[in-house]
Amino acid sequence: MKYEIEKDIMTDNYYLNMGPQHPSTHGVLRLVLRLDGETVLDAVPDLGYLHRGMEKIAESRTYSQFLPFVDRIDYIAALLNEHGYCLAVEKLLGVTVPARAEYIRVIVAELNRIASHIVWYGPFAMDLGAITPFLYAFREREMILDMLESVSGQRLTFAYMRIGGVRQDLPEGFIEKARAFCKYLKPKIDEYETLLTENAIFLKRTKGVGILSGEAAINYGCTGPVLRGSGVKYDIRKNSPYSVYPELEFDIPTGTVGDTWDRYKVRLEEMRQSARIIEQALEKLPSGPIMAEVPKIIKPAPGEAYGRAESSRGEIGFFVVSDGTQYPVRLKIRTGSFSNLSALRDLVKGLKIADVVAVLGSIDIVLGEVDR
Amino acid sequence: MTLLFELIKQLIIAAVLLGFIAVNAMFLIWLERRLCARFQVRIGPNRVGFQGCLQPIADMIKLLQKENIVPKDSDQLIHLLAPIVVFTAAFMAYLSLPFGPKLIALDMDMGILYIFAVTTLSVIGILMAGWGSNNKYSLLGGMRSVAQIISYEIPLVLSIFGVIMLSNTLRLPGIVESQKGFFGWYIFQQPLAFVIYIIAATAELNRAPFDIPEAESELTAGYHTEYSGMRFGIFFLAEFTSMFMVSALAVCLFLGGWQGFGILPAPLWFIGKCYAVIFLLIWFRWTFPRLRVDQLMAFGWKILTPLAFLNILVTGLLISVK
Amino acid sequence: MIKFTVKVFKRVTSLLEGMAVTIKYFFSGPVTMQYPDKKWTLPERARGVVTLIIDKETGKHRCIACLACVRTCPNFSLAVEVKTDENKKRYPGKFTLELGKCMFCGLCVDSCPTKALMMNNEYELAVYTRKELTRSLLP
Amino acid sequence: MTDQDRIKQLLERFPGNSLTAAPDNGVLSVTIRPENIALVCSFLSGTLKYDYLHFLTCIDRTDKLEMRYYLYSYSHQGTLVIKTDIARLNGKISSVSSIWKTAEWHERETSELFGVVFEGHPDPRRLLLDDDMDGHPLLKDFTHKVLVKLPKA
Repeated sequence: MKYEIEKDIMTDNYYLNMGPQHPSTHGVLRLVLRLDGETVLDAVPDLGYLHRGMEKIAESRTYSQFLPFVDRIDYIAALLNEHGYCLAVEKLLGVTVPARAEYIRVIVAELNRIASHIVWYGPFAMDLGAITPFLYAFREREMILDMLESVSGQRLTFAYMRIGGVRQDLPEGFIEKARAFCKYLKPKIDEYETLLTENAIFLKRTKGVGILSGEAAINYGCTGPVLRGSGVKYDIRKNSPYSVYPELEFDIPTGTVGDTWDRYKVRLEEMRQSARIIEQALEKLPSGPIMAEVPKIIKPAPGEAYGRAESSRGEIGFFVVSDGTQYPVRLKIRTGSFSNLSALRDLVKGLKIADVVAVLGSIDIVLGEVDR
Repeated sequence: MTLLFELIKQLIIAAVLLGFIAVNAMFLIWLERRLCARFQVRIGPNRVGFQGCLQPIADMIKLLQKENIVPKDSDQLIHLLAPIVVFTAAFMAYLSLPFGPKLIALDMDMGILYIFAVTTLSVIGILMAGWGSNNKYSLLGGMRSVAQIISYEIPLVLSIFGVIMLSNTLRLPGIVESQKGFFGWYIFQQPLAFVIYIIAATAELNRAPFDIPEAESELTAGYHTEYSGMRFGIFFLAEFTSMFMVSALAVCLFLGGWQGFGILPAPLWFIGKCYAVIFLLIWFRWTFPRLRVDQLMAFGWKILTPLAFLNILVTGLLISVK
Repeated sequence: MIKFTVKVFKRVTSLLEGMAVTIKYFFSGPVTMQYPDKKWTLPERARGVVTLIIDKETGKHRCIACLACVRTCPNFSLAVEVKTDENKKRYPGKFTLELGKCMFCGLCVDSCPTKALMMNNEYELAVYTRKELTRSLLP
Repeated sequence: MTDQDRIKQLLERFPGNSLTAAPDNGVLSVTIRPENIALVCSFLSGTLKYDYLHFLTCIDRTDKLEMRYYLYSYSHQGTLVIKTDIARLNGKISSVSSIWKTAEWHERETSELFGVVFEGHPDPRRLLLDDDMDGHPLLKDFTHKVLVKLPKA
């Protein structure tokens, strides 16, 4: 929507500070909006409020000591970060993880993906004014967190995966609970859909709002549901597969126009696919060791490796450079939210303030990932 | 002597009315929080008193002893007066509400006109609050609410015309008496008018899908962002007072006022129906997302107002044919 | 014209469907729990505060002050003061854990050669002063 | 169009010893001199269709800074790494944000963490750190009064 400013009456633009403390910036993001009335002329993000210097910390921690920190990069999808980090270090070490550990990793990672999408769905509905779906969604998330707590011992920052495998085997009774949960979840997601997807007000608020074309998404380096929402059929689990994903079939939902509604629909569809993956993985779970032979103090040969996994917010990649000692020389963390957020500035030009909230919610950023 | 007596009588009526409103608003606050909790599969306040019934009083005491923070270089006077204007507007409308056959504070022969005239005063209060708080978010909230209430006043009033044409009186008790028996209620003769009225009324209250003036997720709290302590309490009270008033009006016009089926006394029937309508308003609020400002205007002007005119036309034709 | 009315009809029914879902949950009971009255039973692996395993009968712990846990802690929140008793055996004089720094990651428990550490199910850790955050693990 | 053809095209396009390309385990790594980074990148993103820049970052090797550009192509699923070395103190390299928009933020972050100057960057403000923070934290010799030397375990 091209926006022209009529010049007859002398109106003045003003700056609004959608500051670090704002109910719908999903964390400490500061957006400086230049507004003409309600219409946004420019939105400049100001980052760094949650910059903890993860990459500097990594340089003074051994490879296994850095694992709990990896959970705190994207604290909503912690297991997906761990999966990416373990892949990178195992690629550097040349370690092959036993099959059972790989399947356990996929099961807990996909459970965490559903929980992460739920934490996106609840606040996204609340940003648009519908407060009740948040409570329904978090009822399901509690069940997932209880299951993951029985496996790893924690509810958010799990520190469950180790380089070369996982810390402990699945507790008994977990497999039945997980299978029952997947069956329980499917009708619940349909209910989420009846609440919002066809809702007249929701359609008006999201259809055609914040359109991101395929090329622009690639150019901005957007990955994950934001990229798939714009119609690009790319998922790391399918296009450059890792772990045991080739043995599991699931399809990749993509949007058509690339507006807020498409990104919403893609994520809901992904929750169903994750449930499907978990069910298959539970069937094919082999027995065997859960940890590869990894020396106590990990000293990889000098070299560098880039391992990446498909997190719920896009590609989370770890670029590890080692010089033979037990401390990495450099650990670059490439996160999905960082690049997805860079597209926001072009998306919201000409929209209303209420749309900025809707588009920001549909991009689903976590500030821990953006600022690292 | 009779002037003095008259004065005392009016004072007593006013005191009773204010007492009823305060108690009713307190109960409504508790009711809304409990029903909202039921909708959201949670428990809601149940600590203070039996099942949390003393919670509103606890809230009021908390608000009373809280400091009234006034932003630095804001307009102190306007900031102080805003909640008072909003509350008096909501409170004055109760004068001509018929709680029972004889139970009416002031039986004016154009009761409805008076109510609509008075309720629009709250817009000025909200605008004062928006401007007085010297905060961009409140100003935005204030501006939005002015636009919204003005553009929804028209369908609200137009939707009443059908009922007035049928009952050909502006006196509220008169309208109530003209609805004979259960099928005499105007909701059956004027279903479209009822729907338009309910939608426009929710917009008037800044509630449910139309709560853009105090949109929590965009404007933090809209026009009452900078209010704390008892000033915020008065805003809160005013919101629930006007909520009851709007549903009382709906009951009088469409649901046969105090006419019930005998066993219960008339006022209880009236208040019972009001709570049914209030349940509907609460149900709206906890289900629907929020409309955007421009969509809200478009909906109000392009859809509701033409529908209201259509309704008047059809009612006119039907009356002339009969 | 028909397409328009169908669209409007679909729009209105979508609103009503949404309301149907909420009223359905209105009549189903609450899912939440009164926290202080009823407490959640944690699964057996839950990682609470790091503590030394004290053997019931002998009341002794198995720690040999080898500092493996102090070395492996990512946040350096464990501190042990090593003492040697009469027959040259090392034992911890002071063993403090700084809860303010601890990340509850469990690396120390894994790295302990004599399995002397464990994480209990305690999760109510709020304290009033920063001093109370440093806990001594020894009885 | 396998990696070999792409290397051949690259070598034809950039004769002389300024460019060496070698595939190591599935990733085509290209080492070039920092001056012609912009030329090579526009060639790569144009004709060779590497349209997605994973990330670009810097490694502090105490005597020089090594730059890494990880590229990927959606059309032929090939990955490619560009390696260049630049001087350790205020090394200069031209910006590639005109080719890939995502580079804008990555370059701003690398410039404030490593002190690399990206010429031609549209908006070279700070991204993550405070404005009054001096020094570049990710350099090995960065010291700050708050930082305490950790006991090497």
